[in-house]
Amino acid sequence: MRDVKRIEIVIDKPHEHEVLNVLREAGVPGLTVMDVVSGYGDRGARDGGELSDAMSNRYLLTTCDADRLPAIAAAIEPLLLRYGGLCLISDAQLIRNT
Amino acid sequence: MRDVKRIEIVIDKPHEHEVLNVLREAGVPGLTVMDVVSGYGDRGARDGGELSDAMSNRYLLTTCDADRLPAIAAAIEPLLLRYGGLCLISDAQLIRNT
Amino acid sequence: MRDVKRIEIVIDKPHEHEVLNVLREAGVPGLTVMDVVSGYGDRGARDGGELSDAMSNRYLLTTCDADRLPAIAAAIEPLLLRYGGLCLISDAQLIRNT
Amino acid sequence: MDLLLSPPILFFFLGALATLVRSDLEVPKPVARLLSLYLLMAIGLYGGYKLSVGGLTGEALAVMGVSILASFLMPVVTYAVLRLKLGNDDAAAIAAAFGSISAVTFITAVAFLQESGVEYSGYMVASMALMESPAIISGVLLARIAASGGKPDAGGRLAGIGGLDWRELGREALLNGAVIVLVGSMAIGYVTGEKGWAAVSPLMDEPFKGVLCLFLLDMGLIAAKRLGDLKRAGVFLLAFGVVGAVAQGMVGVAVAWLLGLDHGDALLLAILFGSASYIAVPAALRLALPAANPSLYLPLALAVTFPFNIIVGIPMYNAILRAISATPGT
Amino acid sequence: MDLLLSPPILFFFLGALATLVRSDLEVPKPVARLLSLYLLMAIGLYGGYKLSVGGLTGEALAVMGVSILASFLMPVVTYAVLRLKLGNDDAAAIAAAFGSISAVTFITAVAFLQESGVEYSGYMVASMALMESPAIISGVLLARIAASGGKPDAGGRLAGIGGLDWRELGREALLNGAVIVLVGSMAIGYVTGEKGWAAVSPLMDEPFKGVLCLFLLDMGLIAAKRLGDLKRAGVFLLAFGVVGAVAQGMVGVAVAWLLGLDHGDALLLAILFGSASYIAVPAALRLALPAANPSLYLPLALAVTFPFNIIVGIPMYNAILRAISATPGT
Amino acid sequence: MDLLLSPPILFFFLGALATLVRSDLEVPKPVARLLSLYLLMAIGLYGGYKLSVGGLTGEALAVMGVSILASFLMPVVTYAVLRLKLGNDDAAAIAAAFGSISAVTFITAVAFLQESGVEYSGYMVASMALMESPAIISGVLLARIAASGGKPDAGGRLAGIGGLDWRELGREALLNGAVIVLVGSMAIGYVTGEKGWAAVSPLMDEPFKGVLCLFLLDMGLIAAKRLGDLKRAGVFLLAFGVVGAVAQGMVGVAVAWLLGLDHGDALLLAILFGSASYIAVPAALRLALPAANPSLYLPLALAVTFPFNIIVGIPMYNAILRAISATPGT
Ligand SMILES: Nc1ncnc2c1ncn2[C@@H]1O[C@H](COP(=O)(O)O)[C@@H](O)[C@H]1O
Ligand SMILES: Nc1ncnc2c1ncn2[C@@H]1O[C@H](COP(=O)(O)O)[C@@H](O)[C@H]1O
Ligand SMILES: Nc1ncnc2c1ncn2[C@@H]1O[C@H](COP(=O)(O)O)[C@@H](O)[C@H]1O
Ligand code: NA
Ligand code: NA
Ligand code: NA
Repeated sequence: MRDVKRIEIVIDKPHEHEVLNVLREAGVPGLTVMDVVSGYGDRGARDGGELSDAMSNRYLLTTCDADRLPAIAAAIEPLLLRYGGLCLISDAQLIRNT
Repeated sequence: MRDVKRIEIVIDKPHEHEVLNVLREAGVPGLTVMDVVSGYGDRGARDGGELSDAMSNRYLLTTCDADRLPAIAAAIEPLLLRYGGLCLISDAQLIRNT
Repeated sequence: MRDVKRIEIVIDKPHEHEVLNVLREAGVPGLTVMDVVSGYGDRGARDGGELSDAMSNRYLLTTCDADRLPAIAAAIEPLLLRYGGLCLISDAQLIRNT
Repeated sequence: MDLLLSPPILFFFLGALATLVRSDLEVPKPVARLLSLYLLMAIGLYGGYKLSVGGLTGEALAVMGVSILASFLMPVVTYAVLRLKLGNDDAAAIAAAFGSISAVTFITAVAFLQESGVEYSGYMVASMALMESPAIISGVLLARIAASGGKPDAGGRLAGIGGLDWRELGREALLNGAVIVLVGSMAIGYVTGEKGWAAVSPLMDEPFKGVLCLFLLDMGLIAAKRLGDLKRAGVFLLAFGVVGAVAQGMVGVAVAWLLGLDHGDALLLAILFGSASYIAVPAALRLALPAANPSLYLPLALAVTFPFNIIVGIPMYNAILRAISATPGT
Repeated sequence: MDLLLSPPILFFFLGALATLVRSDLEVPKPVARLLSLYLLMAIGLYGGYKLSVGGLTGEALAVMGVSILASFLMPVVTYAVLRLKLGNDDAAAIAAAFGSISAVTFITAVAFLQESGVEYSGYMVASMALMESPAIISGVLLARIAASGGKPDAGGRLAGIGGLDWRELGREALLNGAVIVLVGSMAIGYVTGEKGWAAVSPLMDEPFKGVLCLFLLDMGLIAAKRLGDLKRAGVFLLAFGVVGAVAQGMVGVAVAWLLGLDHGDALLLAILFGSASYIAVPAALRLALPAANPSLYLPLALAVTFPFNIIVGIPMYNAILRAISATPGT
Repeated sequence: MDLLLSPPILFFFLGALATLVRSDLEVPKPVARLLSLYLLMAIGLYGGYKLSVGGLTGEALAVMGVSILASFLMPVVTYAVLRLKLGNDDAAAIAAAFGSISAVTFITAVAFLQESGVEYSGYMVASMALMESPAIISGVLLARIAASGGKPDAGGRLAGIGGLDWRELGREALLNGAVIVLVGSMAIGYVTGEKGWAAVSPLMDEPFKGVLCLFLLDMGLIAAKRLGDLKRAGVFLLAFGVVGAVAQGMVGVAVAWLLGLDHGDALLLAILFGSASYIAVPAALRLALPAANPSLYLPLALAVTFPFNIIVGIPMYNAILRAISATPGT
């Protein structure tokens, strides 16, 4: 077991691609994407993407070592400022095959 | 980055509406709803809602400031007592556009 | 509210069954299963299971009391070593009907 | 025997088999939802269309009236029986499920009739739609009245119904998705008549039996998964799933005989009376009777009564009705 | 009145009703996606097939050319009007949505024509496909130019378009899933012609109206859910959703008259001009105009203009075009 | 050339194109699952029905027997070849995938035959169903025996198979969802015969090619996404995906010639031998050979061999078989 930072992000699906790129470039070791049924925040309600992805969200879960967190947070923040969405960071312990 | 409380709730889908209302009234700043494929707890197994929502769950994720937690927990608790389900609260740091 | 350990696991869907068995035997009090749209880790990219479950993941969420954690972690670890996947453990507080 | 060897029933067996041998076969939830939506729309449109052709005759109104009444009153009797062994809420919930109907069982019976070349009336679909909700209201009232010990409440009104939110109960019983689609499709089929049916029948009529195969495959998968829940149900409940259902079905046979219904309509009435809801009613009861245990009423209707009806019930009622109509003097 | 009483429109009402009475009826997202994929493929294949039969006549090319032009130019006018009350990005986004088209509205109009036994040309489907994207580009350019204050930039090029990533904008406007499926299916229908259409028509032709019923049921559910968003939109925008749409539709009527189109084609052109996109354009605008508020342009097109068009617009343009063609001397 | 210009293949290209230009087009997972479920049921029911008409002739039994044998034995040869460059588990897994079959390739070949007006026998569908699983067992045994170094184990039994959980392996190979549906539908088609087929064919027969279009659109999207994985595969493996497949396909041609099969059946046999599984086998191998890397065997079968077969393989085997049968003296 190893201490890591747990990062979860909710972002508009149209911008998922950009966030994934940023995270990949920031070197997160892995990533899990899940669907969002609905949600709301400052910019109003989001749907489940019935007609198009225009108003739907994605949920991303990733981890990083504590010392990498500032760089990753700095990389994500501008995207959240531009597009809205949410990033939650918490402490966790990791069990992995590596 | 700001310290917040991360709140996640698993509730029977038929009662999702009530929990959403309670959270909204309690003034949570945003909310994300996700689908549950299956689960089990004290009240037995839940399915993915193939035939109807009668036996299926929903997953809700929200946040609040630490000082708002007691009020929100107090609002949710009676629903969990009546309907079953789960509420997990943890510490997190928030990056947001606000 | 009671302090518990929050355990989340990402595992290849073909091996979900084994992890569920291990967790059930380890006596976790409940469990929530969610779908994964996509992901990547050491063993490359995973898809959403469009054609078959061969390359798709599942997300499991469960809890346990702190004193049960070592036993549960020990039970899960060999599966992660053999099959890959991820297990994150964090601290949380539980509100429940029990 | 014909029915047992028809593709839909065989696909039900295939699905059940797949679950029992622990195959990874699954029908994704949205597909199951699409299939049941389709079946409800198709049967609703067809029923409405047939009603528009046949008209609201006296017989139609009589059958529809009796159906509403049966859905409301049968639960009173079954509740009394179930209370012998079960708690108040569980007895009321099961009574409600059995007083209501199973649309898929009805549809399987319709497919059976079509294969046998037997006609049925549009108002039987209307009867099905009308029977969905009254049993829910009846079940909730029974649970309430019993819980209050039968004593009239402060306002002097009937026991236990004092604080009842009728509006909310009505909403839960009447505005359930399945009810809306069925009633709405019937209304649309009725209003658009011949021309409307011609427009939609390439989707709603011809592929119908094929879709039923797909759906029953999934029903087999799901029903077999619920078999485990039945362990906790006990022998009394399992027996009720068959005997109670048949008792109600025989009431349907009797009513059909009294009303002088044609064979097809009579069979459908028996199936409506004798089937139990595992889609619409459970969804409504989670809200209307939250204290009742869904792990009892749902598996009972789904994994006992439903398979019994499509495998044994339909041919059985068919044989009984044939025997009755062959009796001289009727 | 005929259209209002056709099953697809009635299912739209049923869906809207279900949402308004807070029923739990829902069509799962993957099903909605399947249905719209089906409708786009079906109309694309049929249009391509008809085009392969009819050929690319001068009239076809003229209508297609005018359609592209209209999609590109109409937003300039509507943008100017919308700027009276709205910010730059929101005005540009709404102008783009209304300059583009709604495939479902077009398809509903096609179903209306089929029921009335009126023919239409394959190139109208091509015109629909061609009108999807230009409006997006037009809207983005308007927003850019206005934001730069109209001053030519460093490179001396047209104001505000200096830093524009044309490649990316083209991708977002042209490679949207809905555009790809529609254009691709048309190409496939064109290339495979008579034989191809014969192979796919049991899926793509006959069940078409039935599928439209299912999809409009869902559209009713979804559109009614978006009604709430409109509270924030204000009276000006609500009025634009109807008046602006009709103004554009009348431009279509005029163009059809000038080009001497047959009744069916003229009606479809009016509907293309007068409808607004709530699927392809919003999806593209989230990327191309991220600063515009989707909670304005999406509900407006979906919950105001779409219902207006399928309930009032189609029969209205139909009546107007009938009146015009009945006028002596035309 | 005919095949290339048929709608299903063109939709495959459209899907691949959409992925390559990074369009956001996607077919939701549950829809993909529904489509493949439908295709398996449809081909299974039809095959079973044809078998019920044609009967289990000596030829039928011979072809089915040879098919099982081929599925079991071909992996031994391909495993040996693959071991030249690959590790034990990966070689065994790829050998298993190529020994088994691709139902979608088979179905595309069936559609090709139908368009060409060429008949085929019901037992070819049975052969397909029978070929799915033996290769899995064969591959696992090869991996086991090789891993044990070929030395007989303690109990004196064949090397490496000592500790093998046959029951579990059988379950994984035989009870996979795709196998269950295919075999089950065939059985149902066989048992219900003419009457059963008449009941389901409006869903299972006529719309078949249209559904294949939808599914191949998605296959194009998915296969193109997997192209990236192939970078790591290396030239040897890419070459195997084509050359190995063709070699196996030619074995099929030879066997068909020896058995004197008709043109349609011969083509299907070649395609069965020459196609590789990317649905049923990978799902089973994740359990049966967890140490093998799915990112090798899955993309190879899906993104190399499958497109090769439907674009080049089918017309190629068709031409070869025509040439052979045109040769005097055969
Ligand atoms: N406090 C929150 N808790 C959980 N989810 C949130 C929260 N705030 C925002 N979200 C999610 O992020 C999406 C975008 O948020 P926003 O940009 O504030 O509109 C919302 O639709 C929610 O799904
Ligand atoms: N650091 C991580 N953060 C989030 N998810 C991860 C992480 N690492 C692995 N995963 C998930 O676990 C799956 C299997 O990981 P792996 O065994 O490393 O390939 C991946 O496909 C991801 O869905
Ligand atoms: N300890 C737990 N960990 C994760 N999920 C749980 C836990 N307990 C309950 N749940 C979820 O909450 C639902 C309702 O729980 P219960 O009311 O205990 O039956 C279950 O079906 C699970 O999805
Ligand atoms: Na009943
Ligand atoms: Na327009
Ligand atoms: Na093969």
